[in-house]
Amino acid sequence: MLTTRQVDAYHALTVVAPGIVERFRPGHFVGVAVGGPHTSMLTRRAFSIHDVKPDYGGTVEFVFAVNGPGTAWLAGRRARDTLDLVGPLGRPFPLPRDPVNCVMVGGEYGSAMLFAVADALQRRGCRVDFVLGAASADRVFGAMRARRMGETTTLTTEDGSLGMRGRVTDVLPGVIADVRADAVYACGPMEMLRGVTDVAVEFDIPVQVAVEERMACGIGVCMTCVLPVIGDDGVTRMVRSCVEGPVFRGERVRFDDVGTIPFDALGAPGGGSRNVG
Amino acid sequence: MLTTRQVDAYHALTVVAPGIVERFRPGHFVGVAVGGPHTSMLTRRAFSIHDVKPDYGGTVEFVFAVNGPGTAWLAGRRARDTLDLVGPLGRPFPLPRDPVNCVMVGGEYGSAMLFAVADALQRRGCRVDFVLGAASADRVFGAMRARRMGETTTLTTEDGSLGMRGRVTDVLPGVIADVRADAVYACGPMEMLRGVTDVAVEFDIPVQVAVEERMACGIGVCMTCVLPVIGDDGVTRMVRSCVEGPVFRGERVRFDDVGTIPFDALGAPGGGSRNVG
Amino acid sequence: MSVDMRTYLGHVELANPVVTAAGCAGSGAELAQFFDLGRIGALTTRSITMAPRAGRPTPRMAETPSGLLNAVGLQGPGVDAFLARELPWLAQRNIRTVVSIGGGTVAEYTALARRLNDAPGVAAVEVNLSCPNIEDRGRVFARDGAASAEVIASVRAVMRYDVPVVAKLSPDTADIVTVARACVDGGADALSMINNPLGMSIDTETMLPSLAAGTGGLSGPAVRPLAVRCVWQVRAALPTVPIIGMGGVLTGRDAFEFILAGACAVAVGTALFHDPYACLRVLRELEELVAARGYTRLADVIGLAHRPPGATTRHRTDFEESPL
Amino acid sequence: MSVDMRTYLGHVELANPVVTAAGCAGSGAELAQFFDLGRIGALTTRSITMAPRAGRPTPRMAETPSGLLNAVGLQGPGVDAFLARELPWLAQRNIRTVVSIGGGTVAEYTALARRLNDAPGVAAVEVNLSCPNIEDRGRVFARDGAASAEVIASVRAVMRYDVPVVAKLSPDTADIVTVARACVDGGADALSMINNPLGMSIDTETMLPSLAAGTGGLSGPAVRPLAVRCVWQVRAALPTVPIIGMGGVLTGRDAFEFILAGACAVAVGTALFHDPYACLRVLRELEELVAARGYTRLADVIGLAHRPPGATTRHRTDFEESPL
Ligand SMILES: Cc1cc2nc3c(=O)[nH]c(=O)nc-3n(C[C@H](O)[C@H](O)[C@H](O)COP(=O)(O)OP(=O)(O)OC[C@H]3O[C@@H](n4cnc5c(N)ncnc54)[C@H](O)[C@@H]3O)c2cc1C
Ligand SMILES: Cc1cc2nc3c(=O)[nH]c(=O)nc-3n(C[C@H](O)[C@H](O)[C@H](O)COP(=O)(O)OP(=O)(O)OC[C@H]3O[C@@H](n4cnc5c(N)ncnc54)[C@H](O)[C@@H]3O)c2cc1C
Ligand SMILES: Cc1cc2nc3c(=O)[nH]c(=O)nc-3n(C[C@H](O)[C@H](O)[C@H](O)COP(=O)(O)O)c2cc1C
Ligand SMILES: Cc1cc2nc3c(=O)[nH]c(=O)nc-3n(C[C@H](O)[C@H](O)[C@H](O)COP(=O)(O)O)c2cc1C
Ligand code: FES
Ligand code: FES
Repeated sequence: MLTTRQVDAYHALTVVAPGIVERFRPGHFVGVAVGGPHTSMLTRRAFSIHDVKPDYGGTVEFVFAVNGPGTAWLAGRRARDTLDLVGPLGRPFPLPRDPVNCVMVGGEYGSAMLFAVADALQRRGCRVDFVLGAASADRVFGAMRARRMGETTTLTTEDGSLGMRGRVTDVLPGVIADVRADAVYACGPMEMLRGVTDVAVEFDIPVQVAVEERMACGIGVCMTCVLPVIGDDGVTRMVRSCVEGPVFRGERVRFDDVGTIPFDALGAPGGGSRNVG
Repeated sequence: MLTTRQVDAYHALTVVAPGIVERFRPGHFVGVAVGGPHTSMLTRRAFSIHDVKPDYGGTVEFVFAVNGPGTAWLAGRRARDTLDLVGPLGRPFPLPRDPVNCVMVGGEYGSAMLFAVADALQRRGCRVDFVLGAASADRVFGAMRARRMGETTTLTTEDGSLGMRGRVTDVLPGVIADVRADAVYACGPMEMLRGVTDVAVEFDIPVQVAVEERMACGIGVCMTCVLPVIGDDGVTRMVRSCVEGPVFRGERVRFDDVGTIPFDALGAPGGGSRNVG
Repeated sequence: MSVDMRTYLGHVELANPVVTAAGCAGSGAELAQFFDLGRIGALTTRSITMAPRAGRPTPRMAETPSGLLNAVGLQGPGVDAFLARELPWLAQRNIRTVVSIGGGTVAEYTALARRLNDAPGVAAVEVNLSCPNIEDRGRVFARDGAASAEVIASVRAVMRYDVPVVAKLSPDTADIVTVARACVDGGADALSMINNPLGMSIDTETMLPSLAAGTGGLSGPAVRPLAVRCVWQVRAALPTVPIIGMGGVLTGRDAFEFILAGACAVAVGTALFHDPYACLRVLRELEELVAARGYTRLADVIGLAHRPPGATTRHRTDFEESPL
Repeated sequence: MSVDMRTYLGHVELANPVVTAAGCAGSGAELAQFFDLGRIGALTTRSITMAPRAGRPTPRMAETPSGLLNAVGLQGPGVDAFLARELPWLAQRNIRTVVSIGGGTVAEYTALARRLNDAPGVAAVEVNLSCPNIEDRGRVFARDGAASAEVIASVRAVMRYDVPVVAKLSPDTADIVTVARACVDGGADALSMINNPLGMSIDTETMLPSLAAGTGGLSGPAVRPLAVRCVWQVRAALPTVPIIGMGGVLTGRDAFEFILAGACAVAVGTALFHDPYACLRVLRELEELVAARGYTRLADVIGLAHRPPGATTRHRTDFEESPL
């Protein structure tokens, strides 16, 4: 590991990981082992890649909030400690071929992964505008960077401590209309993604969301990270957010049914059989 | 924690622990938590106290060999890390009232605890001689200090890389005879303690041994650290080495029967009942 | 905000729900050097047997990931010495004492219960059913509802009416609810779970079992998910029976897990080996957690995790306190 | 010194004893991105069911101390899609495949076995007995010897003679040996253990179960002592029956523990979630440990911990190698 820094409510860790940088595309995440040798914490923690840099053969930066014992342990790491990463994982954001207008919507630490996307979009000649929100000012991540990169940047906080009081979905329709957006990219809490998707659907523009589900493996083998997504054939399947996501077309995700098995999903229980395995 | 140092095959950790120093008497040990928060290692590791100093309100030093995951973790600690200690634990060495001649016999890291005993003995006017042994030169602990403190110091190694080739029990009879020893104090592997006891019994002088048994608690509540010891009433009981020991009169310990329940021990199985608990 | 932590094992009131687990608190005197035993809900003794027992050979313990294997084999002084020395010591200090008993036959359990009947200072009797039944090829009583119920019924029959009989169950059975129900039908006033499931580890250096006894009981946080599940299942099936939950409680959070699953008291065992003060720390942490969620009585959170997911939790602060 | 790591499930030879655990290796294609699946002993599929299954709602996983709770609910594409896509993919690559099957009735297991009969590339069939028996109030087959044996006998009866039938057992039973013996009497060629014991955890923030399904299966190092004990007990009772050991294997040392207890093959499950390369690492570490102890054949260390404590271990290097 290289450096650690604290950004408002968040911690940022930069790790030398050339193998990951080589294959990185915006939207990827990493699986980070926590707790050190002989830890009682078995599963890797998933973090979106915030930034990659060419230094030291290639470094990866991720940003996180302390949430439980694993992230608390990570927050205690010091410069020059080593960290065990697997990645890059997940399906990255699809990028448009044409130079279109894109709105980047980020909630809480979800903003962190959007800058690499915005960068790639700008290199393709896209216009990029930001809408970032959080509960309070110290939880809005990347406002400065957004202001530097975006044509416009709109901030919201629920307590009004920064930008507009409210949620990103309160201001998003205005931004989409103002900038004549062609597409929306969003990352943040599920509730926000649902709202953002609704707005985009209303404007009839495509929306790409990066979702967050509890993951035990991150590589597609454990089947714990599923959510109901409608396929090209119109059939809802419980798909793995780690390998078939975390990026999905927003309107394909059945946000209302997350945490359930919709009755019309492929293989939904009919006979009522129930299994341990 | 204050400082760490490496002494030949051993690591030594010095920890600020005024509460332990206050009550310390030679022969005491400490229970050290290993692995940090959320470790999978539940039990404390037992280490004899090598030294206490008045610095910083009171420091405790213990010496250890890397043996498994817990000691490996300890060996990785750095200056200014903190350590979680419970102590002082165990029954210390009884000291003679009169200024008698004492031979201190130490095997491997077992020597470490003897210097505090020797110090206390010397302050009572006792003559102290050392016999220290180990498999090889780098595993003999405290030879220099023994040379400084003891009237004589005899070293043995099994590979002959330091002192006499052989075991402490090979040279002990000679030393006892030479110095007209009145008592023996010993700490080291069980096999050595058995041999030392045999020698002392032959010379008909008292021998105090500090034993080592696997301990889950160190405070007398788990009953895992027992060994067969003959009581004043002549009855063998399975006694706890953590609170009734680790120091015992050598001739009371049934070394040949360690790891068994002697048929004549109090409560030895007769009816053949067997329990999980 | 302080929380009313009182709880009940049948008619016996405990000042708070934190007790020691059987066999993990020595005779009491060892822990008393670290804290005042009067401040915990109760002390549970090791399982007392009729005759003195030397227990199993060493090594008796091995560490496993987040767990501990032990094969102590109920080493203890026997009931006579217990009644002569250990129980009076506890009684003199007004330490609420749950006496655990273990036997190899129904008759032995019954005889033990009889011996305890006149002894002062027995708050409850916990029947350790994880003992091998000598009359049934050493099959552990707790495996099986009928064998467990027979022991409980006999103990209940001889025990004074005002001393609750607690059946201590093991997860090593096909269906914990069946065994629990059999025990309650047999007269158990309360249930305690879980005793150690049987485990084993092998020393890959010597290429032999780590424990002299081969197998041993597994305790510690590793078994907590099994224990919480057992408490949950039994609470769902028998909602009115008091349950003492145990297995891997290290913190107040862990204790709270058992309370939410339906336990009215929580025992601390292996944690004492690491932290002699564990009981008081767990109690303090538990009280803080309950208070932080807006409750003023422990009784109001017992089994709360059984409410349907959508249901709102009733915060007792919303109501007038009724005098109990 | 290289070690002959070959091992046998009945008449089926595996190049080495390290296999993946059912339900922990996806369809194979996911892991194939990390290493060549042809280098492990075998890949075990998730439990295949007749119909496609969407599984259980999320959250499906929760971490516990040194363990993992999961309630996936056998999500999978159903046997038709499995035979049409997943099995051929594996067969084309010559990956030794153990197909796990799960059902709610004896008839369903039997129908699955029939479907697998003509499929090429089935090295063995593993019968996941930890499924609820719809015809017996949802009681899990594996709890009970008779129910397990009935499933095994039916599967054995329809399955091609040269495909071994492996019965996968659960520790959630009163006596694993009784169930194991019943399965062998019913025709099982090998046994595999352990499937996940049932566990639970409660989220003390929401004060509700962590898993949407309430309870879930516990895996990882926390259960290893239970698993080693099961393997040990079954090996002692049925020394000639091949056993696939599993439960919490993270390293070669852990795998060696199972081999010494009597397993002839070892499955890696939860460890794959942490380290996609775990199988090859475990294999390498295991080979090194066996070699370091002076053995040249894995076969010579299987069950070695059952020798009496005093007995000297026979190092195969002391003997002339006999051509196998
Ligand atoms: C694709 C993806 C990208 C993510 N990116 C970020 C990021 O950039 N910054 C950030 O702060 N967080 C991110 N998260 C959430 C992050 O993984 C969790 O905060 C973290 O795992 C919590 O670990 P813990 O030990 O602190 O908490 P605990 O609650 O103790 O974790 C216990 C278990 O639950 C899992 N878990 C708990 N919360 C979550 C969650 N929200 N999502 C997934 N698994 C969870 C953990 O992985 C672990 O296995 C991301 C999650 C996913 C799935
Ligand atoms: C009273 C006493 C004093 C000791 N003093 C010292 C000392 O001064 N220096 C030193 O190097 N070692 C000493 N030991 C031994 C030391 O406790 C073990 O080396 C250490 O516990 C090994 O831990 P581990 O995690 O490295 O090994 P592991 O083998 O992984 O330990 C696993 C478990 O077994 C126990 N254990 C393993 N070996 C021993 C052992 N030999 N004695 C007791 N418990 C053991 C551990 O405590 C732990 O619970 C002493 C032991 C006792 C009982
Ligand atoms: C060393 C040790 C000794 C035990 N002795 C007994 C006993 O005598 N009687 C009994 O019913 N349970 C006994 N148990 C089981 C505990 O009371 C408790 O049920 C179990 O260990 C789970 O709790 P824990 O994980 O907090 O230790 C013992 C456990 C340990 C670790
Ligand atoms: C996420 C997950 C899914 C599983 N699915 C199955 C399954 O489909 N069929 C089965 O027999 N066992 C299943 N198991 C059990 C494993 O095959 C294995 O028996 C158990 O997890 C113990 O091994 P481990 O600790 O190495 O994971 C599953 C386990 C996990 C963790
Ligand atoms: S996290 Fe394991 S399949 Fe997605
Ligand atoms: S180590 Fe627990 S009683 Fe001695």
